[in-house]
Amino acid sequence: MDFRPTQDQLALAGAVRDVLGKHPAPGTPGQDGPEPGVGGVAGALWRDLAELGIFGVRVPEADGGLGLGHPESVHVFEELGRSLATGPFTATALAATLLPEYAAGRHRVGLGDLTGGAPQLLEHLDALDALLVIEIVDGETPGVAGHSQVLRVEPIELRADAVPHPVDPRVPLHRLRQKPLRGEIVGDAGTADALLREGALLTAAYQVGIAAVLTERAVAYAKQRTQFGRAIGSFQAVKHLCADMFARAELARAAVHSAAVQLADEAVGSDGADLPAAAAAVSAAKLLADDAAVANARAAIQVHGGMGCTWEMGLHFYLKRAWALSLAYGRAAEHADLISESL
Amino acid sequence: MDFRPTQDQLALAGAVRDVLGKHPAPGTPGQDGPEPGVGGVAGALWRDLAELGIFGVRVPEADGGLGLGHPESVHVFEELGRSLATGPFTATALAATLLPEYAAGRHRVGLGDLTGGAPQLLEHLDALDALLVIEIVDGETPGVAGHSQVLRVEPIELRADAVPHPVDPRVPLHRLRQKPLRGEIVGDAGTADALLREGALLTAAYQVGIAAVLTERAVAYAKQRTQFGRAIGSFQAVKHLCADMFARAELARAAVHSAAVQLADEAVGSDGADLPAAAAAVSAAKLLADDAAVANARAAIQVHGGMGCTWEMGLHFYLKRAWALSLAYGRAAEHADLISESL
Amino acid sequence: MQLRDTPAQQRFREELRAWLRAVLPTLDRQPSQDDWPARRSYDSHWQALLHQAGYAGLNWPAEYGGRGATPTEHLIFLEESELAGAPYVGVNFVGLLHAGPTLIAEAGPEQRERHIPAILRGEEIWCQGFSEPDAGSDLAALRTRAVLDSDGEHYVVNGRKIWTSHAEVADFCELLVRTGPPDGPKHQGITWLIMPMDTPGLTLRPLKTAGGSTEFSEMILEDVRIPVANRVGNEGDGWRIAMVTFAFERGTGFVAEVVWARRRLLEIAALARENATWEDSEIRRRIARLAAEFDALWALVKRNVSEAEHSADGIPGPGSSVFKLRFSEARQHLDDLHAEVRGRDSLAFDDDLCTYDGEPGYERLRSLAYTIAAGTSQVQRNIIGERILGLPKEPKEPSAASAAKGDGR
Amino acid sequence: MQLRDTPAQQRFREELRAWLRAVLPTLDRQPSQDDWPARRSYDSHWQALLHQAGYAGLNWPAEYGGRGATPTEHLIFLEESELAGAPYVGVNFVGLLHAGPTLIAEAGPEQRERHIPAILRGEEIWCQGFSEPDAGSDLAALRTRAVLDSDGEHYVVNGRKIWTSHAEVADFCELLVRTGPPDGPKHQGITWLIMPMDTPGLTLRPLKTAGGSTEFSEMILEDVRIPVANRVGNEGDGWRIAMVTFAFERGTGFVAEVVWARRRLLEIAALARENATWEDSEIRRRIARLAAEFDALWALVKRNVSEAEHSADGIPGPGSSVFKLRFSEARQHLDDLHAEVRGRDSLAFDDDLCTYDGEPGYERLRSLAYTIAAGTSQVQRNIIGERILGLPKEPKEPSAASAAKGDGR
Repeated sequence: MDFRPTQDQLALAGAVRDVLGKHPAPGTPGQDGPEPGVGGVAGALWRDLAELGIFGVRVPEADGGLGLGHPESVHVFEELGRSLATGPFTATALAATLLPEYAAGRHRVGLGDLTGGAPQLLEHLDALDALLVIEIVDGETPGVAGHSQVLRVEPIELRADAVPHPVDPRVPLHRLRQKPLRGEIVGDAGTADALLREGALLTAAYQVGIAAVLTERAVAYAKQRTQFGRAIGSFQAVKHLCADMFARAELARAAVHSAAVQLADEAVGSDGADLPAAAAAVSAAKLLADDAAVANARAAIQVHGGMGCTWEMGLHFYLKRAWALSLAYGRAAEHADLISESL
Repeated sequence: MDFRPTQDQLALAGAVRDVLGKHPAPGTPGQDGPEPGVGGVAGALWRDLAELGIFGVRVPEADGGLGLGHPESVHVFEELGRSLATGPFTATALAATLLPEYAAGRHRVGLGDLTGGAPQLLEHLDALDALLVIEIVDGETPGVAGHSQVLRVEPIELRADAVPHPVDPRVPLHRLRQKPLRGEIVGDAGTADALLREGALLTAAYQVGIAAVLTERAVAYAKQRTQFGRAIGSFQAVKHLCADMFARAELARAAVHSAAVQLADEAVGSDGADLPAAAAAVSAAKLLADDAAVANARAAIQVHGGMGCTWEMGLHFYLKRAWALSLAYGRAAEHADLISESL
Repeated sequence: MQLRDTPAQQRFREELRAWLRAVLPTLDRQPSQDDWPARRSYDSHWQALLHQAGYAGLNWPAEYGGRGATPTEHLIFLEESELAGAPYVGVNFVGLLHAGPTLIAEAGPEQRERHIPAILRGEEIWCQGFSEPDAGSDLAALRTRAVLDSDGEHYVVNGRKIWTSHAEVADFCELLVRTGPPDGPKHQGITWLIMPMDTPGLTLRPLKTAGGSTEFSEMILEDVRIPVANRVGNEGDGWRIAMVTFAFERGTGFVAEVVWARRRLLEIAALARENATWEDSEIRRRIARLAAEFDALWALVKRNVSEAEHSADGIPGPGSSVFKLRFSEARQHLDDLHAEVRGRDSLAFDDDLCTYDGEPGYERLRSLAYTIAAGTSQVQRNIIGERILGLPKEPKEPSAASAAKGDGR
Repeated sequence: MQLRDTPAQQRFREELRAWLRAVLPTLDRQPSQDDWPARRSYDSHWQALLHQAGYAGLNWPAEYGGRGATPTEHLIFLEESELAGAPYVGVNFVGLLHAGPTLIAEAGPEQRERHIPAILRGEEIWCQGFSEPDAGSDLAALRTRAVLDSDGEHYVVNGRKIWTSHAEVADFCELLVRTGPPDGPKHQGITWLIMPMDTPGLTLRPLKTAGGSTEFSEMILEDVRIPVANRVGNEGDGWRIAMVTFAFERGTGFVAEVVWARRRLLEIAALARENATWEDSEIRRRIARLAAEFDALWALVKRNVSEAEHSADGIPGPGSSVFKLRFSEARQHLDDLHAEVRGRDSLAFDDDLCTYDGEPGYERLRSLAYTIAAGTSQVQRNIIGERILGLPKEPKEPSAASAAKGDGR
């Protein structure tokens, strides 16, 4: 056992962080606030990340990927979360595990999960080159009907309405009008489950990035801001808010790393690997990471006081993204239900 | 509208407090800790309280009661909670509303609710002169079977085993072995509901007393105890624990008073009275009061630090009683379900 | 201990209901969030209607044009107005809830004459110039300097104010300035001035909130000349005068919101039944627990009002900190719960509802400020701990001459 | 980043499992809660077995009779022992986890020779004399006085110690005393002494806990004479020496408990399925959320252990405060949840289970101390805030010469 990140993992994360540092997102320190609607996919950032190979982290080298695993993926996605980068990163990386042609990041791939009854909102639709859709098979085909499958759909053929005002102004949303969809079947129920599971893991890693960077921002502000003749971070009420933020981020990260390792062990069929346990670990990670991101965004705003509620301080961008991601790849309650099945 | 307690209500509460002050319960300030098992019904205290008329608060004067209402009852029961008095106070007061012969407090009456599936534990059984039991009517009697009714049972005829180690050592418990029970039918389903509703209200009032007195004890300790050269109550971490305790007790008391007034208005059929609303108010009161008592007991222990966990400091007696009362006359989840039906 | 109206209160309530029923249908649709001139016009119209009907300055003394209503009547007014869906106080907030009461208590006869009737008729809009970038929770640390000009008739004011609501449409500003030395005792040396908003040297910079609206402004004051005649009270007495104002704000600022929250909870329950999230006992009980919380908060309001009704000054005591603490947290839970019941619909603002009240996404973002504005939750806990429970204050920083009274934010 | 055993670790785990399978059935039933002589005898027997099998002092250096195992092997030992239901360290806790490591690090050769082998064999029981009635969170404020006798060969000690575990059966006590002036700098002037528990002048008063057991004692010291030869380290250096001990305690004290908590959670889930509370989605999800929390805590332990394995000193860093903070709260939630699932059964202690481990009512009461003992949750948050995040300390009370480092309890 050595649960520390490897030097290679840290180096990969560092490389991603360097690239992201060259394309700082609005609302992150030093950036002026954008107008609503600014965001979406930044072409230059996407190209630089593609060059690093982040969309093909888990794709075999022979297929043009980096040939690495889940533990490396979560390091990448924590960095994306730290910098609040927007774009269909998760879906494209998931698609590449299924269809290696996407490993190079030359296409932007979205993912829509139509298996629930919820209204379907698709992110970044206008910027997509391809869309994977997970749906329940209608009809009566034996052994398939009632199960889920993965379709590849041409985004341009979809009927969908742009949402005029998404809560997170940086990620464009479309509401799907059309069902059933036509497309090419690219995966069965097992593939669909694997995509959703890995999507939950990568989303959890992104949420950990949000939770961690907000801890740092809150701490920095608490050191610098004075009231009543003292740095506000010297007041226990503020100090303990920060301590709880740190604890949430640390615990969620440990859960994400543990889930990544367990899922990796399962994938390579190593000793003691156990898919139900790994799936429960992913659910635990998503549940804790969603909570860490949302709670830390609230706490960061509270530490910043009135300024925390302003557009220009940008903390709201983190909260809005954390809210949106909490509803992607399974909500906390759904993951709790999944965990309970494993007990 | 005048939501302040009246002078008469305050005087009644003061009289009860004076009597209780003459019979301080173990674990309350100034009292040495008792051995497990000490508690039960203190005869002298019971007689003094009976003399004040607290068992007949809501019984008409013509029937030997005080002829007052729910708002007076909750003042009395908050005082009982403050002093952590033990005895079948609630059940006897409930029985007196049904059978005025109990108004004078010459009998000790217990109450068992057998309508749920839970194992039946009866408090103070050995000290009881009578026992009311609420049960679901078996058989096929038209219009009655499947509904609840109230039986009066002779305690001495019951088969029940003494529980060797109740968690709250001050309140003896028996586990009922026998079912069905034989006794005299003294009330129908409506009576049963009314008893359970008023029982929840009085229990909530008792819990408010616990929550309030523990706030006072924690504050007193936080003022007197010094560490790091300061009274610990000057540290925000401790101060804010105390502030939250105070807020919980205040809010729960407001809920109890509001429920008492609404139930009183309903009982006298005054304008705007609304039984479902009053019932939901009682449920809200029980839910908030249970939380206030349990959370404040935990917080009081936390403020007292290591000493808070000792037998001799006696804070555990409050916590144990608060736990027990949380399971009496409906738990929080059951009351939440009742409230949800009113929404 | 009873909650029923007295016959007089019942009469008041019924007359008010009848008036609201008659007048509300005559109102236009609420203007959009950031159309400030339209909002001023809308709110002023409503205030004028209230004035005509005798409901303006409900709790103000009759001798100043108010109705001299009791705290309970005021509560009935707020409750019935909210239940009927009447407009909020809007841009008249500072005039009616802060500046007006302060002027009645502290201003000279000419100042009162000039402003009070105009505020009551909705003809004069006020804003507040208290907080500064470096004086938030620690308001007494404010540094906006006012120096008496050599003419002896004007203060020359320089500094920055922040969180000024409705500044774009305000006619006057209640301005706190430092007339004492910058390094003197901080609670002394503060002065309360009436600043006309058209005074040269004043620049407004809108401060956008997380919801994307411009509810607040920053005010930059550069050599702003304010007549000495506009001073309320004595030089250096501004802190005490401002505190009068705060007591009013804490008492009544949130009352209507409890009524709103209880109604919103019923909407959430209805939506949950509609979309079957109600089947989930966890959701259902969270709704129920919040219902219990808001009902208890409403009871707490009634107790506080009953106490105010029978107190000497009618001003709510520090007990309102308990209300503020619990309400602001419950309000945030309410908005989160609403989002949870709406599910993925909560990711888009509902443009059909996109006025400045009620759209659940905007409300959720707005509620972020509830645990911060008008005293953070941390400050409220300090107030409860120190003023109600008598716990000792924190030791002062040796170098700081001033009293530490809050947590600082 | 991987969690699998290395081949060597796997071998260690398998050998340990085999040994536990063989030896555990030979043990008697655990003695009852307050039968201290029986508990000493039971725990000493277990320690002797460990010693014979080469598992005593697992992580102690081999030159002092330990096994010199790595932190990961130590973790495996704790995990497998707990999974197999092996006895806890029991009355050997202070000797093995506090006093022993301190003696190895700081004592002289004769002191080591005298005590270390006896501790490892389970023949010598230690207790801890650190806390005092007025020195809890603020341990450095301790006031038990030690004055050098005129013979120059003994300290004469007077004072009161509190929270002393296993004092009734201990042979020695690690005692912190004040040798410096009472009003001097409080972290200086503290000395670490070995006190034989049969020294005249020592009175024990059992201190009953909320669960009714006598896990702790108060020690009253009246003119207790302790040889100067029993001093460990220099006079006045006791604070530093004691801090070495604490680092060990924070690191490993709770590891086995996480494994226990995860098993207990499965028992709760099984009970919930049996009594149908599982149908309630709220209960079911509370169980699931706690499972997530404990699994994450277990992952955090593994990360901390991995870091310790590759650090210079093998001592866990302040990161263990995160673990302590979250574990102690999760542990309390676990016991509450258990009571909720048990329903009214939770009102009675289960006499069939009434040993000192596992009975849910006792565990629930015992867990009250989790957020207090070994540094309250408030102190942990201070440690995280100040030592990890670098937030500034609170200002000192002007009159207090000493550093404020905790919240005080």
